[in-house]
Amino acid sequence: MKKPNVAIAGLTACFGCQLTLLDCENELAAMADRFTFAYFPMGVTTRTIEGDFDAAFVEGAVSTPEDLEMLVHLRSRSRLLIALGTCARWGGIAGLKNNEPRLPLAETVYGGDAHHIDTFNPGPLHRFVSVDAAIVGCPPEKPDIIATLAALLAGTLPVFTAYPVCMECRERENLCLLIERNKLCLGPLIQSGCGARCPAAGMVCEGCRGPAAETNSVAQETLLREKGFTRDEIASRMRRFSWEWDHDQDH
Amino acid sequence: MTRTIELKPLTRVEGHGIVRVYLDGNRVENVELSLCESPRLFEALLVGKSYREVPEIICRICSICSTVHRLTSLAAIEQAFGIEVSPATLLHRELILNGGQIASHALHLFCLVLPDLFGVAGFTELAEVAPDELKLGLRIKGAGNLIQETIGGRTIHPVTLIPGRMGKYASPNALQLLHDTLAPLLPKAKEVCAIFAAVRPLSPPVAPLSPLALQGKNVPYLFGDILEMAGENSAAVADYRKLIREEYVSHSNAKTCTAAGKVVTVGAQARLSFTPGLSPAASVELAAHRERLASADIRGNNLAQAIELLHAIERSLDVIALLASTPSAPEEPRDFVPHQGTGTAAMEAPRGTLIHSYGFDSRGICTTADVITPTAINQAAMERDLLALGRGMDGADEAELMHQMEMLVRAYDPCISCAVHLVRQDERRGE
Amino acid sequence: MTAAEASVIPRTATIIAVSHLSADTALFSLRLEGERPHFSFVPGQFIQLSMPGGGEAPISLAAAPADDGTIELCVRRVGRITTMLHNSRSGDRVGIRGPFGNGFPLEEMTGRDILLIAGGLGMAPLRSLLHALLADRDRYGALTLMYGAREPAAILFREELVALARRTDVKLLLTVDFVREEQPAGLACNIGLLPALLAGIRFDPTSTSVAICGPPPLYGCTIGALVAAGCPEERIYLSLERRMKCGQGLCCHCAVGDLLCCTDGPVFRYGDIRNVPGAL
Amino acid sequence: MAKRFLFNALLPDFFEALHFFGELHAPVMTSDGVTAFRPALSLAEVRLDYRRTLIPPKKYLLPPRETTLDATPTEGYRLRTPADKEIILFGVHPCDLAGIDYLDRVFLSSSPDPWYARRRERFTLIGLSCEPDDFCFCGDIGDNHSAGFDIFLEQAEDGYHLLCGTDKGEAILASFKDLLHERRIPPPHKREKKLPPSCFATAREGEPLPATPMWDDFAQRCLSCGACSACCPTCYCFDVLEGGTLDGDRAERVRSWDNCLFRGHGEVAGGVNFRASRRERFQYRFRHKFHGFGPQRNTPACVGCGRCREACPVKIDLLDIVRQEGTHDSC
Ligand SMILES: Cc1cc2nc3c(=O)[nH]c(=O)nc-3n(C[C@H](O)[C@H](O)[C@H](O)COP(=O)(O)OP(=O)(O)OC[C@H]3O[C@@H](n4cnc5c(N)ncnc54)[C@H](O)[C@@H]3O)c2cc1C
Ligand code: SF4
Ligand code: SF4
Ligand code: SF4
Repeated sequence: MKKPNVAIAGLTACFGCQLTLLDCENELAAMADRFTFAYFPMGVTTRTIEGDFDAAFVEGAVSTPEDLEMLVHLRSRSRLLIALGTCARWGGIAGLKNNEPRLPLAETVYGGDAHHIDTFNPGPLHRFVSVDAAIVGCPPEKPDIIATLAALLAGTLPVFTAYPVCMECRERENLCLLIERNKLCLGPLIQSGCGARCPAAGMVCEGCRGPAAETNSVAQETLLREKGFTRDEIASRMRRFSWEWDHDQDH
Repeated sequence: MTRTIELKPLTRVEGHGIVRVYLDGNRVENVELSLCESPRLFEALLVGKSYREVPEIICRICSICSTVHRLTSLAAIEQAFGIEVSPATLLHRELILNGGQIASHALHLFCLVLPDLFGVAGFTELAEVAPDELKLGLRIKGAGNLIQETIGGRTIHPVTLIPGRMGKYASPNALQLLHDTLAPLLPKAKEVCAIFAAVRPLSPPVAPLSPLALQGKNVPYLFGDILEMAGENSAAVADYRKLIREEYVSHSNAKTCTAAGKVVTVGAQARLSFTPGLSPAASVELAAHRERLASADIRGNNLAQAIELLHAIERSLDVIALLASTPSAPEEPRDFVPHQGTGTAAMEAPRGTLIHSYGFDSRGICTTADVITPTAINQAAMERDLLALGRGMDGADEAELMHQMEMLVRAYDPCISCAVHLVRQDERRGE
Repeated sequence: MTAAEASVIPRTATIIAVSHLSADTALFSLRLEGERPHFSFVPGQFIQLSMPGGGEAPISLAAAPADDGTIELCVRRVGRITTMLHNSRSGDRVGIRGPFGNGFPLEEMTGRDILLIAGGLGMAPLRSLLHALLADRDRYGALTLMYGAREPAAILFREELVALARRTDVKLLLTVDFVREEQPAGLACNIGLLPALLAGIRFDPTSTSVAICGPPPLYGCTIGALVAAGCPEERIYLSLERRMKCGQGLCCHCAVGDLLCCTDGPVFRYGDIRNVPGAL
Repeated sequence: MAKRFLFNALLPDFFEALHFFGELHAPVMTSDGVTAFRPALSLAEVRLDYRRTLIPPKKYLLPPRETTLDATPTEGYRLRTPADKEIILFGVHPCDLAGIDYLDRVFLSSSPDPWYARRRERFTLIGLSCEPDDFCFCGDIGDNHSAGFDIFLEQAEDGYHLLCGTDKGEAILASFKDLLHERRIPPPHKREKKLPPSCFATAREGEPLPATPMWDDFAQRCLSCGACSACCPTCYCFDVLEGGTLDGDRAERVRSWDNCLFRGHGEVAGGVNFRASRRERFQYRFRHKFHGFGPQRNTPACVGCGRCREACPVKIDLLDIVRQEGTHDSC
C-alpha cells in the first residue's frame, strides 16, 4: 500500500492540536509506519513544502498575512485539507474578541509598537479556502485524530456523531450541572465527541468543540436567562470558541 | 558583501521561529532570533472577562505549558482575592504540575532532541533507528500525561483547576493507577539521565548561564515567591516589574527581557544551579553532575531536564502516597467574594520561570493582565549564544552551522507560542 | 451461523464488472463468494452494501435474480460510501446483506397492463422489475415504461433502452427536463416533465398496475394525475427512500406512519400511505 | 405453602449470596450524586428506596456504543461476540421490567438480534417494588407488574414477598431455602391512575395525531440535547458507524444510541430530510412512543417511569399531549 503523504502545519494556534497527535503515545509508531509526514515542522525537521500531499492537517486560525499564505500554499498542494481543532474549524480562542477592532486590542498588548504588527481578526480556515473535513476540540480528542488517519488509509473521511455533548453526558450518567446545579453549561449546544469530558469531571462544558450540527441557541439562552445569567455572561461564554452560531429557529 | 541565511521555520520546537544569520563573506556578522508566532493578544482577550473565565482562557496560550499557565493564573487570582486553598488542593496542584513537567521534558528529550543524537530528522525515523529509546520516552511521556488527565480531567488545557479548590479530587482507584504507572519508571528515569549525561556538544562553547529561578521557603520544588538571580538582585515575585524589563525588538513578536539589566537564563539548568530540594534519587544524580552542569553552557540543559524528570517522577510518587493516605472528603467550595485588587504569582514551567499578574475590579472583572513567559526571558540569551556560536564556528560549512544553531536553540526548549505576548502599555508607562 | 446472524453479517462479494452509465452513476456487477452463491430476491427489494472501513448503504437490486448469483447495482455517487464504491475496481471486495424489504407484488400484477414510471435513479429498482416482467412477458398485458432524466447525458442504460425501443411488445416513452447537447442517436426523447408525458398517453386505468420510483417530488405530481384518470389506489405501487441503518426494522429511522420502510416497504400501495403525513 | 418470605434482617445475606450467580449490579449513588445501576459489593451500597436511575437497565442489553462487527480483508466481516458475562441486576422497578419486556419483543422477535440476545441470555432480573413519585405514572400504562422478572421482591412491613417469574428464578431461589420463610402472599396492590382513562385510546386505534399548539411550543423550546431518549427505557433507535484502523487493514462497525429528535435522523444523501422540522420530529417521537411502528404498532411503548420529564432541561413532557387529549375526549 502506498503511504499517504501528509502535511501538518500550525497557523495562529497554541500547538495543542499537533501536540495531541504527538500525545498518541501508543499509536505514534504505527503512524510513522503508515504515513509519510512530508511536512511537520513541530515533529520532524522539514523546512520546505515540496510535492503534493494526500492530506494537509492545518491547526489554528488565520490572523496574519503569513498564515494566509501558508494556508493557500497547503490548499493548492493537497488533495484534502483538514481543519485540525477548534481554532481551525471555528476561529477558536484567539477570536473571542472578534467583535472589537484589532488595532486597539493590539495596542493593549504592544502599546505604541502595535502598528508594527500585521494582524487581523482571527478567522476559521473555511473563510479563506475550501475545507474537506474538520476535527474539532480545543484540544481535539486523540480518537478523532486516529479515526481520521485511519479513514484516510481506508480511502475515505471519517464520520463523527452530530449530536450535542449532553447525549454523551447522559450516557456516562453524569450529574447534569445545568438542571441539578443551575450552572452555565453549554452542553446542549456543543458538538459531542469528547465523551462529555468536563461534566464527567464535575465542570461545565465550556464549549471547546464549537457548535453542534443542530443547535437551538435561542432556547438555550432563554433557559439560561431564566436561571439568572446575564446576557453578557452568556454571550461571553458562547463566543469563547466560536462566533458562528445559527440563531435560526427550526420548526 | 553581506548575505543572509535563514532557518525557517525552526523545527522540532513548539511554535513558529526563524533564525536569520547575516554573513559578511563567511564571517557571521549578526544573528537574529525571530519569534514570529502570530500574536494572539491574550492579555487583551482577558481584559473585561470575569476572574472565573481567566484561567480557562489563558491556558490556551500554549499547549505544552497549559497546566502551569493555568496553575499560575489561579495562584495570581487567589492572591488577588486573598483565597487560601486547602492542603489537598495544593497537593493535587503540585502533582499535576509535576505531571506536566514529566510530559514536557519527555516530549522534548525524546521526540525533539533525541533525533539529533541519532542524526535523523524526527520521531518518524527514530521509530526505525532507535525504537527502544523512543518507546521508553513515549512511555514516560504517557505517564506524565496520565497524571495530567487524571488530576486535570484532560491532558492539554486541563479543566478541573479552578479558583479556590479542585473541581474534582482524585479517587483512590485513580491514585492507585497513577502509582502503578509511575513506580516502574523510577529506574528507567535513571537510565534517561545516563543517556543525556553521555552527550557532549561538538561545537564551540558559548557563554555560561547567568541563571534566574524561583525560590521560596517551605515550598515544593517549582514553587516559590522570590525571583532569585545568582547571588544578587533577588526580588519578590510581586515586584517582578522592578527586576524584569521588556523591550520590543522589531524582528520578533515577543519582547526580549533583561533582569536587572542583565541577560539571564531560566529553565531546568538554571533551577539546578541554585540549591534545589530534589528528591533522593535526583539529588544523587545532581551531585554526580553538579560540576559539569555549573560549568556548562546551555547545552547542559538537556541533562538538567533528565535529572528533573527523575525528580518529578519520584516526587509525584510521594504526593500520590500523601494524597492516598489522607482521606479526601469532598471539600465544600470555599466562599469568597471577589473584590478589587491585584495579584501576581510565579511558578516554574518546564522551560523556566513563568509570571502572571492581574488586576480586578470590585466585581472580579479583569482590568489588567500581564504574563511573562520563560521563552521571552530566554530570548536575549538565545540570541547572544547564537551569535557567539556563529563567531566560534567561523568558516564552518553553512549547513553544519545552521544545524548547530538549531540544536542550540532547541537546547533552550523554547516554547514560542506562549512567548508571544507583551505587557500592558499603561502599566509600562506607569513605571 | 444462525439465520439471525446471517442477516446481520455481510457476506463477501467481489466486483466483477463496472460500467459507467453517466457522469455520476455506474452499474456494478458483483458475485457472492462461498458455496451457495445463488441469491434469490424479488424485484424491488434492496440490499445493504458494505464498504469496509466506510459503512453501509441501502441499494436497490437493479436486475432480476440471476442463476449464477450475479447481482447488479446501479449506484450514484453522492457521498462517502457511494464514492468508495465508485473508487473501487473489478476484483475489489465489498459486503452484502439482504435482500431486505418486500419488493413488488408480481402475483398481483399478473394479467394486468403495467405502467412503469421512473425518474432519474428510480430506474434502478424498476429495471429489476422490468427484467422480471420481460422474462415472463406472456403473463402480463400491455407494458409501458416512462422514464424521465434531467438531461440526455443523464439517461441511464442507454443501450438497453435502444433495444427496448425496437421491441413491439413494450412501449417506451422518454423525457428529459432540458437539452444542452445533441440528442443521443436512436432514442426518441421528449422534453418536459414526466406528468406532462403521462397526460399525453392513453391507457385503461382500471386494468393497469402502476409502479413508480424517483425523487420525492415525482410522486406527488404523477399520482394525482393517475388517480384523476381513475387508477385504483391499491394498484399504484411506490418505492420509497428513507434513511436506513439496519434494514431489519430495528433502528427506527425509516418509519412512514406506523409502517417501516425497510420491512413493510420499500414498496407501498398508494392507498396504504395516502393519509400518512410526510409519506410522500 | 412455599417458603417465599424474606425477613428484612436476612436481606443482606440474600444479597451477599446473589454474588454466586454472576456479577451483581444494583442501584447505587455515584460520587457525583447520581443514582445509577453499578456493580455493588454489599447491600450497604444499595439504595433500596431509590426512585429511578438516570439511565435505565437497557444499557446492559444495548450499550450506548458497541462494536458489532470486525472486518479484515481475508475474512470479511465477523461478528464481535459480547463478553461472556453473567449479570444479576438487583432492584429493578416494575416500570423498568416492563421496559425490558418491550425491548425483548423488539430485539428477540422472529430474527433475534445476536448481540442483544446473547446479553439477554446472561442477564438475571431481580425486581423490587417501589413507591411512585410526582414524575411516574406507571399505573396508567397498564398492568405491567408481573412482566419479565426472574425474581421479584414485593416489600411488606417486615420483609419481602418473593415472586418467581422464570425457571432461572426458581433455580436461584431453590438455593436460598434456609433464608426463606412461609407467609401468605397478599394480592398485588394496584397503582393509582393519574391520567384520564381515555388518554391512550387514540394510541390503540392508530388514529391521526391530535392537533394542538403544543407541537409548536415543544419544537421551539426543545434543545435537541437527546436526554429524553437516552433516559427512556424503551428508546432503542440506533445509528451505525464504521471506521478503519491505523494498520489500514481492519475495520470496525459500531452501533450507538441515536435520537429521533436529532435533525440527521431522517436525512438522506443529497440533503433531503424527511423530518426537516423539529415539529415533525416530535410527532415522530410521539408516534413511536404511543402508537408504535412495524410489529409494535398499536402497542404504547411508554412504561410510565417518568425519566424523560425529569431529564429534560426545558421541562418538555410529551404526556401533556396525551393529557390534553384525555380532557378533550372527556369533554
Ligand atoms: C431502499 C433504498 C434503495 C436505494 N437504492 C439505491 C440505488 O439503487 N442506487 C443508489 O445510488 N442509491 C440508492 N439508495 C440511496 C442510497 O442508499 C444513498 O444514496 C446512500 O446511502 C448514500 O450513502 P453515502 O454514504 O454515499 O452518502 P452520504 O451522504 O455520505 O451518507 C452519509 C450518511 O447518511 C446515510 N444515508 C444517506 N442516505 C441514506 C439513505 N437513503 N438511506 C439510509 N442512509 C442514508 C449513510 O448511511 C451515511 O451514514 C437507496 C436508498 C434506499 C433507502
Ligand atoms: S484548537 Fe485549542 S488546542 Fe488547538 S491550537 Fe487552538 S487553542 Fe490550541
Ligand atoms: S451537564 Fe451539561 S452536558 Fe451534561 S447533560 Fe447537563 S447540560 Fe448537558
Ligand atoms: S465537555 Fe465541552 S468543554 Fe469539555 S471537552 Fe467536551 S466540548 Fe470541550
